Amino acid sequence: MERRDFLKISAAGGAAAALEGCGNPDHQLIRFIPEEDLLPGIAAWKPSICTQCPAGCGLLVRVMQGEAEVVRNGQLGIIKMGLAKKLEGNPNHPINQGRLCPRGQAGLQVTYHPDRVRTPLARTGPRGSGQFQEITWDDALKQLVSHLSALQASREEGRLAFLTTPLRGYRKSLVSGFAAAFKGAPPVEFAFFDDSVIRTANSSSFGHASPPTVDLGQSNYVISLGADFLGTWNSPVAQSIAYGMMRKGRPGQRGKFIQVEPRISQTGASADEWIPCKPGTEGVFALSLAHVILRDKLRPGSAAGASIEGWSQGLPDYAPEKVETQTGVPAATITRIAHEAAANAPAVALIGDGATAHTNGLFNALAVNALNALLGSVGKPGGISFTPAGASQTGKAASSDFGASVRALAEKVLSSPDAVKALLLYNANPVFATPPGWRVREALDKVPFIASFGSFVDETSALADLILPDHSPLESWLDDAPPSGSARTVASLAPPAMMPLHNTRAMPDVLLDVARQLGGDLAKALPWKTYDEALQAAFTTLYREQGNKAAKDADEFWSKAQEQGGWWSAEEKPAGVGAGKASGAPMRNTGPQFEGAAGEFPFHLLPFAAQMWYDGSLAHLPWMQEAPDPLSSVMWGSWVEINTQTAGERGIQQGDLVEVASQHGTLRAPAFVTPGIAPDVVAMPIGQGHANFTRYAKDRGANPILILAPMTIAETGSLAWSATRVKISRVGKGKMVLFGGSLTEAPPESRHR
Amino acid sequence: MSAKTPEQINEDLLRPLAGVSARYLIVLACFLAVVIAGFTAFGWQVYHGIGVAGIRRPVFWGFYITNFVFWIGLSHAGTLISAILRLANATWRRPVTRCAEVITVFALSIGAMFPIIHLGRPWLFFWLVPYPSERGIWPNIHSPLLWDFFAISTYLLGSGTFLLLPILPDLALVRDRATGLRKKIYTVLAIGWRGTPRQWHRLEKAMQIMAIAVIPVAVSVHSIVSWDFAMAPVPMWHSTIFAPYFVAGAIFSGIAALIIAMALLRKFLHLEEYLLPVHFENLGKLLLVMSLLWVYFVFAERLTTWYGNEPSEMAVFWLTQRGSYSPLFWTMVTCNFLIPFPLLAIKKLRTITGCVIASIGVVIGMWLERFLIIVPALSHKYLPYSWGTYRPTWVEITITAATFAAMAMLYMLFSKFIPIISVWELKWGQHEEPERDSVLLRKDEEATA
Amino acid sequence: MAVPDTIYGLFPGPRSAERGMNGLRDAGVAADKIVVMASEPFEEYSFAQGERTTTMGWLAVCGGVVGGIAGFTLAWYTQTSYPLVTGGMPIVAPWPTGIVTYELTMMGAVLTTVIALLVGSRLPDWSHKLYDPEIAHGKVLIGVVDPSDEARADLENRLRRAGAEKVKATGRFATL
Amino acid sequence: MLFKSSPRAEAQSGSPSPAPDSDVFTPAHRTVLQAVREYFGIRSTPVQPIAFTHKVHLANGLQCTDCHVGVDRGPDARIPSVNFCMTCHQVIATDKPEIKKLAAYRARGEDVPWQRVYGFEPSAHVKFNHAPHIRAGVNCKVCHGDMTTQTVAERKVDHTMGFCIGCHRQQNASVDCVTCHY
Amino acid sequence: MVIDLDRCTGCEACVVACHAENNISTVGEDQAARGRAKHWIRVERYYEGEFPDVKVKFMPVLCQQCDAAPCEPVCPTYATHHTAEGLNSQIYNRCIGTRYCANACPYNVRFFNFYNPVWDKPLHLQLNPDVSVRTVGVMEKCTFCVQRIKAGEIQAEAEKREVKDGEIQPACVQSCPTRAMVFGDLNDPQSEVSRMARSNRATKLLGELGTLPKVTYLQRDSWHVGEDARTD
Repeated sequence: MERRDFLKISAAGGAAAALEGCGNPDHQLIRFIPEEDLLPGIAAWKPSICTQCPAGCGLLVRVMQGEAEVVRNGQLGIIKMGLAKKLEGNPNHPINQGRLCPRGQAGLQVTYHPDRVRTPLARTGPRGSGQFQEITWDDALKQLVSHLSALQASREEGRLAFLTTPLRGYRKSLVSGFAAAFKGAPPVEFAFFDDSVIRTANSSSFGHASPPTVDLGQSNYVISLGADFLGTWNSPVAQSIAYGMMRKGRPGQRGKFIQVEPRISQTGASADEWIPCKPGTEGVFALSLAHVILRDKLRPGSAAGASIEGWSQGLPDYAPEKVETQTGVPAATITRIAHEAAANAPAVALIGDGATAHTNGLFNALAVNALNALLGSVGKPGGISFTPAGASQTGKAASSDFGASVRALAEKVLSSPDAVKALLLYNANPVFATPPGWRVREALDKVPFIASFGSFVDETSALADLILPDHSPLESWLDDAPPSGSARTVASLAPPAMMPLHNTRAMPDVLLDVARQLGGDLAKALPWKTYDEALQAAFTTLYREQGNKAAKDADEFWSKAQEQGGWWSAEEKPAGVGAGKASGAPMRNTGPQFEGAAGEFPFHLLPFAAQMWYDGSLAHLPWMQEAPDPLSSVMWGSWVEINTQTAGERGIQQGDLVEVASQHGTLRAPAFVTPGIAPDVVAMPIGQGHANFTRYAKDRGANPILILAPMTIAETGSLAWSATRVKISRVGKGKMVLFGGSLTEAPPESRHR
Repeated sequence: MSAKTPEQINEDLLRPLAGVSARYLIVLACFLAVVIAGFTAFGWQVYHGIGVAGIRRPVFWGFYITNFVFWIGLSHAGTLISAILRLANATWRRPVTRCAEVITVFALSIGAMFPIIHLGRPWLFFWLVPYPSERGIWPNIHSPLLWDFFAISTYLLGSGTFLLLPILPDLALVRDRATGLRKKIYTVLAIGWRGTPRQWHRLEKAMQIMAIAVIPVAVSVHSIVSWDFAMAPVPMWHSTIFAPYFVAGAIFSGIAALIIAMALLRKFLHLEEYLLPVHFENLGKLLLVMSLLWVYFVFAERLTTWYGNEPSEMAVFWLTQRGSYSPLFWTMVTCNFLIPFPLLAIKKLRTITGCVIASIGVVIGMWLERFLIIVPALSHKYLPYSWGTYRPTWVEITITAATFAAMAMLYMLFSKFIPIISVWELKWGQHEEPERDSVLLRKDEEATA
Repeated sequence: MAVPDTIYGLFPGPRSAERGMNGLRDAGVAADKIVVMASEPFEEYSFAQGERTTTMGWLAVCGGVVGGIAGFTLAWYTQTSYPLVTGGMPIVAPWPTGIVTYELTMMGAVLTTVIALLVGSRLPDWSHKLYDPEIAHGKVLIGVVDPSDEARADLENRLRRAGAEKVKATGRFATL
Repeated sequence: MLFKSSPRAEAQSGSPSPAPDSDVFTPAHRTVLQAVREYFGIRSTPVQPIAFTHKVHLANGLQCTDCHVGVDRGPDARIPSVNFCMTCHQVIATDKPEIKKLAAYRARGEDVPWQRVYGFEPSAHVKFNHAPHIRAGVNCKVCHGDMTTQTVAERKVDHTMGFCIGCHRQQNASVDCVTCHY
Repeated sequence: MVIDLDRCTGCEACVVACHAENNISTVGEDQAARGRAKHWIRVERYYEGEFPDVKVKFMPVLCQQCDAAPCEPVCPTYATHHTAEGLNSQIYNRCIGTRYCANACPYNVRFFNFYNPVWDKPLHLQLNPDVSVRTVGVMEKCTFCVQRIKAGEIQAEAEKREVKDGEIQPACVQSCPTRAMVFGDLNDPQSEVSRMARSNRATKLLGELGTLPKVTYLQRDSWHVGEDARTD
């Protein structure tokens, strides 16, 4: 390490860029004429939108004049320009009300990341070798267009695939519009943490294919099943704000909060009670509560359970005593909680993360929906509701016109080699985030042409033949339509907060450009020159829809939206909750399936979203790497959480290197021995173990996804990522960088005599 | 000791100054090499930043401050002891005092370097000195480090002169016997000492005053060093026992160092007839007393902590007693008590060899003690979440080694240029007693006058 | 200054030196004309009894007082000239001020003692003075400064009789 | 970089600039020499690319704030860009050699690489803010000397801590260290 | 400042906000492993009890800006001292790196620059011009975002008015999603902090040491049903 440091320190020449507004005069680099007129040392606050996770928080960006080394027509020089200095929440934004989570604040480092792709790249070495050469935008676009027009020529438009990270708002319409107009296959969205289970459950229970907005703020009793809603699940900032209200926002009222999950998550850590239930039995637990409530007539029975088998009979199979062994939760506890919940209306239950990632995930979700209905907390204050969507936004870009899962895509390619001739890739990283069993990597290798819009070379875009680097979010026109987190209709909008630092172009602009060059229907379907034109058009429609309350004309509406970071409906009016389409026969609990025999693989592997790296897409940010994990306090690496007792039996000490083996592979990581996890469960954060993806994330820690079984949730086809069983063994001393010293406040050393 | 004529004494004690042997030069060179290595390490540290040392959060002080305390402690060998012996007018002190005082001066100068070495920005060390500057801001008198500055400089001045004044007559002696260039040099050094009763008398008087002055200074110095720690609310530091505890420890290690030094001188300068078993015998007894005193202090400290049972203090307590630092702790106890006690308590074993073995143990033990006072306490402060550990790097180790080499080197050089045993004091102890009558005669002369 | 005219004897040891001294006394040589030099103090011998009383002790005390005042002033001034509160302590905190005062008191005392010694014993002084390297060999020098020529012979054999190994003369006597 | 104690001494002490290809930013000195120079407070006087004359501009009735915009609003006084200069010198004194230089810069699409005259060593960690001083009615020449007599700005006033403190004491402004150092 | 532990969820938004605001450099894995990571504010996590009855406690710890700060008198150069406003200031340029203050601090909230900080370009463009970049050998710590305080005061002074309560917010307070942290003037009894500091849940961290911290912690509340709930 001395060495590495030594190099760094002696490379101290970097003392170039100026900190003061008036910078470094005697710089040999030439100084370009500033392109914007800013006063040094005076900060401007510009609205933007956070894209670090799907929550869709509003940002205020602190922009100050600084000096950046930039390339202008091939020459390196220094220019005074507005630079984003800090990200804060946008106080007016209905989702995050001026607050921001750590991941959101680290968004700043995406823009300034040293390993960002700064100019278009064409692959030179073999696929995945990561060998690229810099090319001009003209060449890059020429290549792309030629491939696409080739498809058109050979009437193979259908063999164009678009693989993207989940999109929303007009960006989504643009992409789907592009695919449709090109007559290509519908775009495929991929993210490791997809909420398809919740959406499916909600649409069948309440007729809303979107995650719920939970009104924790007015709730008196919160039961969370596996949902890490204060950390990474759904809309964490909105939920945290509400949580604060629930705890201390109402004088004299302090809601109780119970977390049911096999491993204490960051959210569980804040709970009044942690109830470790056996993995996959969350639904059973919920129904057992329902059973008690029905049995003891604590609440009027409700039709909400229509989709659950045996509901009308009062769920005889779910008597606490019966499910005691199955869930591992004492009957007394279940009964008590049922009574407390019924007595302390409004009470609400929410489910997510691991609980919905079992083969019976949908059942668990439906069970919780039913419980909520029984508790009478659906569509009520202190319960769950749904964010109303402006007709023109999600209506247009409903997930319907989005294609199959990435797994299906892979199968398609593998079955018939030239099913996909060209693939456009946008920020999705399935090579990192799908189990090897899905064989996504092999599939992509078979695709003759891949173009990526990514700003970074990650495991997937490393396979690309062409990289057309996107602007960073702070440099782009942004829009968003968050599906949950607020009781208002939200249409976020933000102009670029700063000028682009590198030779990049916004993905939407590139698509429009390509459309123009390809001409035909495509050009007709996407008539705009630039993305902001498209957005303005869209906002004009939005203005018409919601009537001219907000502004006197569309232009003012448009400019106002830019100033305040979007438009949102004045009054809080949650979407009405329909009965939901009780689809077919009521559901019965098949119980969770796990891969790996309990004998050989005694432990459940529970991957979880790391507070700092989310699904791994943020592992490349130094701040995220160095911020200690809230529970383990690990920095710059990954770890395996093992129960104290279990570790003791296997002679595993804190920090020892442990081998975790499933039927699909093994990985090694240091052990974090904690009382906060069930003895038959080992948990691992997702996000580390990148094969590439910048200097900060590369070859760091281990990636649990690589040993996951390719189990899916039948109804949605999404990955059942907590359905894998593993075995563990100590392999020696490991290196685990902890920020925290002792686990407990009164360690044995400091005990009496 | 067998009476010797002044001539013999001169011969024996001035012999070392005569010339240098090849062996001497080789040994000297080795020490020099280590010292240079030390300076290189320090340069490396300044160049790259103090991060190359092993210190870290929360253990912000490590080897450097350990060495600081250790060397300052060692410096209590000479001046303090010789001052006490002078006042007590213990005649056996005569051959011992100078080699003791030399230890003081060198150990003190070496120790005083560490507060600078351990700085994050050593090039600004002079901000510790109260001097008027255009900024109009001064050092902070409230800080124990400032007290260190004053105490150490006073002690250095005191012990320095305490060493130098009685050297004058010997310099004159060398001057008279030397020839050529050496004569010139020593003539200058002797600043014209002639040995008139006036000079002798004033010298004696001065030494008395110095002896009286230097003892409280020495005590204050190590009290203040201890207050560097006791003034900070760190578990096991913030204790009233520290000042006497440190002073006792200092004298303890000092005597040990003195015994080792004397043994070496005796061997290599062939001073068998001057540094006699009786000297080691007496110093050994002194060492024994200090060892017991040290045990008493450690016991008192531990006992009160254990009864006080303050969680944060207990954490440190157990860490040293049976935790990760326990091996060092018990080694320390062994070196400072279990080994020395029998060696020094049993008359048969209290030989020169015995004393030296005991002393080596004590020096090691006392270094460990300083380390165990500083590091475990810092690594386990109040909030367990911020507990940590400490491992030294090669930089710290090299610099530490260099200081020991420097000590040896300086000592060698000194004994080469100045009689390491005070010749005149020794003669004084030897010369024939006055005749009765002459004394009587003088007496009644005074009566008549 | 030139070497004074002196007649002196070098005595092998203190006893003979004592006798020599008494001899000179009997000859009625004034005490201030007798010079004595030795490589040891010989304090218990009467010939080594130079003027016994010195004020060094008192000087040291005064020096201490001066140093103390200096120390206190320094501490007080440095704390008040740019007053900054630390740890909720008073600007001029008594305890640390006391420590600084104490240390500088001691320093004052030590310094004055050294100075007093040097001044009092006329050091340093490299000028050419009456001296005899023989002293280094343990001889005791006892002599008379600037005796009258007629007394010379008498003095010389008084010294010899007392046991002087050599009797030497400097200055104008040396020429003879 | 012996004494790597101050950020970018070279930034202001007029020594050659760091290699643009260096891939890290650090406050460390680039060379031992620079460290030593700063340690002993040696600052070389800046040489301006264009002999801009404050004298003439002020004589023609311009105010300081006409060019150094924002000085009364924020911490820093703006050094105008070449465009700003050219707004007048499009027409005024276009034949003067210095103005030709100016125009040439503009033509090349470059800004004028003005050298910094004042400004604290970064190691001083001084966060100076012009605006409050101007509101307090401190005349520019108090700290920058009389510009009406200078062509290119010279370091007439030595901004030592003593200088600042002295004035702050007179005006009973705060002399808390954090007033300036943070 | 007041920190309500009943609201804190340990999300560490404050930690990252602090890094972004105060130019705190990341030190990398190896240095972090050697205890050189710098987090002016940290969220301490303590597990209580054994499985299955486990509770977790989060506690954000930052410089407590003690009125009787042990770190201040030990500094030989006045690099850290108390300002008139009651801030525990850290003057980087005056610091010579004795690290004595860090030892004296019972909260271990002081951090040392063991090396010169390094930013891989162009990450340095994110540096906040209002905060100085510390150099090797100097101590640093939470300043309560003194730059924001100064800016607020200068703003108020420019507008000839008093600073409004809640107008000035350190980065951590500003970012906190659950509003667990509140910042204000304790000298003004009407301010929200003063009101909250009077809560019956109010405690001081290691208050028994007599450091008189200026940060008040409101202890976690236990669940109690509506009627007997206490107000604070």
